[in-house]
Amino acid sequence: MVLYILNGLYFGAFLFLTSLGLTIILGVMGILNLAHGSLFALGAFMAAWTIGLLATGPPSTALILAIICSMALTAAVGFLLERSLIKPIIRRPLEYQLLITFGALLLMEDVIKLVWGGEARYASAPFDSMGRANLLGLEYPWYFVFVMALTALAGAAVWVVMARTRAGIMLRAIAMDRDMAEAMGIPIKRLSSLAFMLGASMAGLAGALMVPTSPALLGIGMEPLIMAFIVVVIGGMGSLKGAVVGSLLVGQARSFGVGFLPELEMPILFLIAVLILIGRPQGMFGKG
Amino acid sequence: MLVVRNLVKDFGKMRAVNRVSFQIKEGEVVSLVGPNGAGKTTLVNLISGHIMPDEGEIIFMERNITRFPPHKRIKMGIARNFQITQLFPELTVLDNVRNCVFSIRGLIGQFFKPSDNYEEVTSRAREILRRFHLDHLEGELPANLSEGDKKVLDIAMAYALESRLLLLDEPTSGVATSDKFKIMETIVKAIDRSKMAAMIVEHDMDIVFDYTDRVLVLREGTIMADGVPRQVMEEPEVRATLFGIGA
Amino acid sequence: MAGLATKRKKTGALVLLIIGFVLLPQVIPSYQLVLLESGLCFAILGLGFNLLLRYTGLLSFGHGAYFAAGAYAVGMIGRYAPELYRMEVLIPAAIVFSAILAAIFGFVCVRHTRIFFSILTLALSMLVFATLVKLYYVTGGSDGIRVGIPPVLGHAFKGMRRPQFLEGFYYYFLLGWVIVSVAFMYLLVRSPFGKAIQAVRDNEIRAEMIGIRVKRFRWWAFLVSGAYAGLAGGLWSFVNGHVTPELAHWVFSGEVVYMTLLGGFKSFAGPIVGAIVFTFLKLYAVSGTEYWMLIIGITLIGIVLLLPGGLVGGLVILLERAKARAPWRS
Amino acid sequence: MAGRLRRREFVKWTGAGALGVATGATFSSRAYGATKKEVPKGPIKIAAVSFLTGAAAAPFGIPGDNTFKMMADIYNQQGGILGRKIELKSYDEAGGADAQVKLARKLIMEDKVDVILGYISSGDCKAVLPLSDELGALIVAYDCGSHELLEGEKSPFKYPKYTLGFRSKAHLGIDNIGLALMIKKYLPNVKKIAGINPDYAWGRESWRVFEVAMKKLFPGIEVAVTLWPALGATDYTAHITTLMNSGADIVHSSLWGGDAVTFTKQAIGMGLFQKTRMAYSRGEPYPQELGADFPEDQLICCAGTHYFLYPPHDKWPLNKWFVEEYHKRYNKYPTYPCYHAYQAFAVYKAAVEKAASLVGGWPTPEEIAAAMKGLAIETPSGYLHIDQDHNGREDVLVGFTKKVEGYPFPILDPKRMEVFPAHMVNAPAGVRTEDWIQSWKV
Repeated sequence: MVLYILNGLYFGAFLFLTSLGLTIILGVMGILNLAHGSLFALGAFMAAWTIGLLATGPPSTALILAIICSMALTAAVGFLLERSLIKPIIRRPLEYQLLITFGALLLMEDVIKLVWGGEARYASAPFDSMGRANLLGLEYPWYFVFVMALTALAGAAVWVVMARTRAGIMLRAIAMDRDMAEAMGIPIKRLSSLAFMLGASMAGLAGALMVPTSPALLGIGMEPLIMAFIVVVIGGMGSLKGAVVGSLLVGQARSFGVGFLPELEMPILFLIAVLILIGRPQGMFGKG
Repeated sequence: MLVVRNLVKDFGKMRAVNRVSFQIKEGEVVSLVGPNGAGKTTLVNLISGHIMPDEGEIIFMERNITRFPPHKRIKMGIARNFQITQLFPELTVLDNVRNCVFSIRGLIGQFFKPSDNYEEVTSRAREILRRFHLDHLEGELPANLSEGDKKVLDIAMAYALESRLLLLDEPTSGVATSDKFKIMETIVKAIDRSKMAAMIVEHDMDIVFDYTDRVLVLREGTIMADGVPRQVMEEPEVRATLFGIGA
Repeated sequence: MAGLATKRKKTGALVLLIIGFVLLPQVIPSYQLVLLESGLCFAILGLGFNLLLRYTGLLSFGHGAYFAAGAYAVGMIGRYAPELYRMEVLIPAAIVFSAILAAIFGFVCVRHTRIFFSILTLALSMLVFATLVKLYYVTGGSDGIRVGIPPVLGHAFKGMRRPQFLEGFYYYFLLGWVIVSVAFMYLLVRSPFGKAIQAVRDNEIRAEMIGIRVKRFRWWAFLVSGAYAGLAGGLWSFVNGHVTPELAHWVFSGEVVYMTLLGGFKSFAGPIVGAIVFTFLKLYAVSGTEYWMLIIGITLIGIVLLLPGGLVGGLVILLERAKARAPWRS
Repeated sequence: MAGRLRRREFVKWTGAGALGVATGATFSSRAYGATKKEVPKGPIKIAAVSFLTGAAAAPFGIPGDNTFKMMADIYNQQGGILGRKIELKSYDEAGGADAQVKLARKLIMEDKVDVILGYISSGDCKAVLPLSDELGALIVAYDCGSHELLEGEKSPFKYPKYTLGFRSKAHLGIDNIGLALMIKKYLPNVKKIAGINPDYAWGRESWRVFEVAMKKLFPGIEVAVTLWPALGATDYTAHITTLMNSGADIVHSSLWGGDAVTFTKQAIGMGLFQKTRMAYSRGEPYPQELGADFPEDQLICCAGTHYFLYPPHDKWPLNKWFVEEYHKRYNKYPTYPCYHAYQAFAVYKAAVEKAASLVGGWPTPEEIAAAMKGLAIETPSGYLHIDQDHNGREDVLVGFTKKVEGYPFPILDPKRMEVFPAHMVNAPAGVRTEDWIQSWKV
C-alpha cells in the first residue's frame, strides 16, 4: 500500500514539474502550449547526452550537470519560442494560438531528431549507481526519493518566486487581468518571456530527471504533455495550487489504477478530467 | 398588460432592485428615470428575462412569466434594445433585422432554404428598415454605420420582434441632440397605441415630457414617484434626486 | 443584372469543376487518385469542422473523435455484424453513430465557449482515444480494425482489388457524397438557421434577446458538424482500408484545424482546398524526407504568421490586386 | 487504354452489371508491368521496412536492417537474383499501423517494388499483410509474431489466408509454448503466474498463448494479475509494485525493445528479481543490451533457435559464418532480428529461383508465392520450412541467464539450454494454436 502511494508521489513529481510550466503559461498568457511536451523531450535528450559525455566521471556529478544543462537549454529555447512565435499571435484568435504551438511541436520533434538522431538514448548510470534506500522497512530506490525531494524543492522555489518576489506578484497580476496589468504599466513583454522560461525549464528538469530511468526517445514528450494537460484541467488553469493538488491526485489515481484496475489505467484519468470539466470548466482552483 | 410585484434583485450584498411594483397598460408610453445606478437597466433586464429576480413576480398578459426564459417572453411580445448597442457585427444590416423577423415568425430553425428565398420575411424586414430610414444601408455591415444609425438599427431589431411591450434602454443616449427627436419621432410613430406599450429609460427630460404619458422615478432600487411627467417633476424630492437641487 | 451575370459565371465555373473531377481518373495515376480520395474525405470533415469554427465561433480541438466514430462504425459492423456489412447500411450507420456521439458530447460542450470549449472537446476526444486503445478485445486496440470492400446494393465486387474499386465505382460514389455535402452545407450556412448561429457567434447576448435559444442552436451546429465528420470517417475508412484509434487522438484533430486554416477558414471553400492540399503535402513530405514534421511545422507557422487568410484568402487578395491593376475587366 | 477500360467498367457498374475479370488482368498489367517469360534488365526493387527510429530501433530495427543490407551486398557480389541486381531501400516502420498502411500502399502502387520484406510490430503486420492480396503485391513479414496474423477465426480454417502474403518465421506460439514447456521441465512446482505485456496484438496474444499452455500443463494454476502497459511507457513503478505484491512465482513478459530495457532497469532498481522470476518470451537481445546488470537465472526465449552460440558453430558452419560476417561488419553479435532478416531475404531469393526454374524467365508475384509455399531452406539457425499456411516453422530455444567468463553480459547457461523441435511448439496448418494446445494429452 505504502509503495503504491510512493509510486503515486514519484509519478506525481513528474506530473507536477511538467504541468507547472503548462499552467503558468496558460495562466499568464492564456495560451495552451502544445509544444510543452517537446520541451520535456528536449530536456530528456540534453540530459542523456550530457550524462553520456560524462560517463567516465562519477554518475552523481554527471546527473547534476545534466540537470543544469537541460534546464538552461530548455529555458533558452522557451525564450526563443516565446519571442519568435508566441508574441506575434498573443492577440490573435484562439485557433491561431493553438495551431502555432502545434507547429512548434512538430518543428521541435524533428530538430531533436536532427541533433541527436532517431535512436533511443540510455543514460541510466545515476539510477543504477544509487541503489535502494530502506525507508520504514520498505526497500525503495534512492533515485526515486531524490526525484521527489528535488521536485519538492523546485516547487517551493517557484512558490517563493510567485508569492514573494515583485516579478511573481506582477505575473499573478497579469494572470488575473492582462489589460488591467498593462494599464498599470507592468512590463508584460518581459514577464511573459520570464514565465515562459520558468515553465520551460521546469519541463526540462522533468525530462532530465526521467532519463536515468527510461531512455530518451523521439515522441517521448507526447505522454507528459497529455498527463500535464489532465493535471491542469483538474487543478485549474493557471493555478499553482491546482498543479500541486492535480498532480498528487492524478499520480495516485494512476498508481492505484494500475494496481487495481489494470484494464483502465489510461481512460480513468480522462474520465476524471472530463467529469471535472463538466462540473467546473475552470478546474478545481481555476477562476471562471 | 404588464404587472410587476415586489421585484427584488441582489448583486452580492448590493440590492439593485428593491421591492419594485408597477403596472403598464395598453397604449401607454412610460418613461423610467433616475440617477445612475438607480437600477433602471437592471429592471429592464429583469422584465426582458436577461436576468432572473430573487423575489417578486412579473405578470404579462395575465400570465406569470417570472421564470420564463427570454425566447418565451419574446414570443409573447416583450422586446428590448440595449443601452450600449448590441448588433451582429459580421452580418449585414438586413440580416440583423431579418434574424429578428425569422425568430418571431418561428422560422429561425429552418435550415434548408437560403434566407433570401423567404420573400415575405425579407420584404417585411425591408419595410421595417424603411420605417426606420435605414433601407439605403441594408447591404452594409454595422461597423460602417454612424453611431445614430447603429442606435436606430438596435431599436429597429427590437421593433422587428413585433412586440406588444417595447423596452427601450436609453434609445437616444450617445446621439447628437439634433437626431434625438428624429429617433423618438420614428419610435413613437412605430408604436401602435391600440395594442402596444413602451417603457423607455431616459435621461433627457425634454423627451420625457414630449413623448411619454407617464414617468416612473427610480432611486436606489425603489420607485419614489409614479405619475404624469409634468406633475411628478414638480415634486422637490424628485428634482433633488434627479438634478441634485432644491429640497 | 451584373449580379446575375456573375452568378451565371459562377455556376459555369462550378459545372466545369465538377466535369473536371469526373474526368480526373482518366488522367492522373491511380495512386494520386487514391490520395485525392483521402483528401476529399477530409474536405467533408473540414466542412463540418468549419461549421463550428467559422459559423458558430467554436474551435473544436477534438473533431477526430467524430471522424473516428464514423470510421469505427464501419469497422465494428464489419467485425460484429458481417451480415449488415453493406454500403447502404454502413454510410448511414457512420452518420448516425457519430451524430449520436456528437449529440452527447455536444450537450456538454456547448455550455462553454472559447478555450474552455476547445479543451473540453480535446479531453473528450482523448477519452474516446484511450477507450479505443484499451478495449483491445472489442476494438482491436491500437492495431485498429481492417475495413473490407462492402457490396453495394447487392453487387459484391468479387475478386476486385482495392485500387480498382477505388478508381472505379468508389471514386464516383465519393464524389457524389462530396457534392451533396458541399451543396447541403452551402444551403445550411445561408439558411435562417445558418444566419442564427452566426448571430450567436457575433453576439450571444443579443442573440438571446431576439429569441434565439443560444445553447440549443450551438448544439444543433455541433450535431451537424459531428455528423459531417462521421460521414467523412465512414467514407475514408474504405479508402484507407484500416482504421486505428489515432483518428481520435488530438494530433489528428490538430491536423483538421491545420487543414482548415491552411485553406482559409473565413471562406466557404477554404476547408475543401486546405484538406486536399494538406493530404498531398503531408504524404509527399512523409515519403520525401524523414524530416517531414519539420516541413509541415514550418508551413504551418508560415501560414499562421504570414497568410492568416489561408490559401483561398491569399488567392482572393491576389485576384483583387489583379483587378485593381486591370480596372476595365471588372 | 486502361483508362478507357476503367470508364467502361464504371459505365458497366452504373448499369449495375457485373465486372469482368478482364479488368483485373488489365489492372495488374497496368500497375505492375509484370513481365512474362523473360528476365527484365532493370534491378529488383526490394523495400525493407524496420524501425529505424524510436525504442525498437536499437535492439530490432537497426540489426534487422543491417542484415538486409549485408545480404543484399553479399547476393549482389554473387550476381544478384537470376542476374538481376538487387536494389534495396530501407524504410522506417515508425508511426503506427495507419502510417504503415499508407507507406506500403505508396511502395506498391507508386514505387512499384517487387517485394516488401519487413515489419517488426505485430500491429503493423496485421495492418499491412492484407494489402498483399488487395494490391496484388508480394509481402513477406520478417519479424512480427502475432499468431493470428495467418490463422482463421476457428479451427479448422481455410489456408492460406492471403495468396501473396507470407511470414518467413514461426509465430509467437513457439516462444510462449516453449517457455511453458521449459517451466514444466525445470520449475515443475510453480503455483502462481502473472503477466506484464504491451497493450496490443503482440502482448495480448503472447499472454493468451502462454496462459492457455500453462493452464494445460499445470491444471489449476493461479493467475495473480495481468498488466497491460501502453507501448513506449516510461514509468513502470506502479506495475512493478503490483507484480511484487502479486506473489507470483513467475512473471511472463513479452515486452520488447526499449520497453523491455526500461522495465527491466526499473525492476532491478526496485528489487523485483529478489521477489520473483521473469520469463521473457523475446528476451534474447536484452542481456547484451543491459550488460552485466542483467540478473541471472531468468528465463529467456530466443524466438526460434536464433542465438549467436546456437546452433553450435562446429556443427552448423552457416551460423559461424553468419555470426562472424555480421560481427566483422557491425562489430556486434547478431541478435534474433538479424536471423529473421536473413530468413526473409533467403526465402524470397530461393522462391524466385525455384519459380523461375519452373516457368522459365522472371516469375509473376503469384508464381513466386506458389514456389514459396512449402519451401524449406537452410538458415544460420538450422532448417526453416514455410508451411502451406504461408507461415514459417522453426524449433525454439529456451534457457536461463548465467554469468560466464569471457562475456560482458549473461549468456544462456549451456547446461540448462533446451531446444524444443518445431512439431512440439507449432500448430499444424489449419488449426488455431489455442485449440491445438487444448487438444494435447498431458
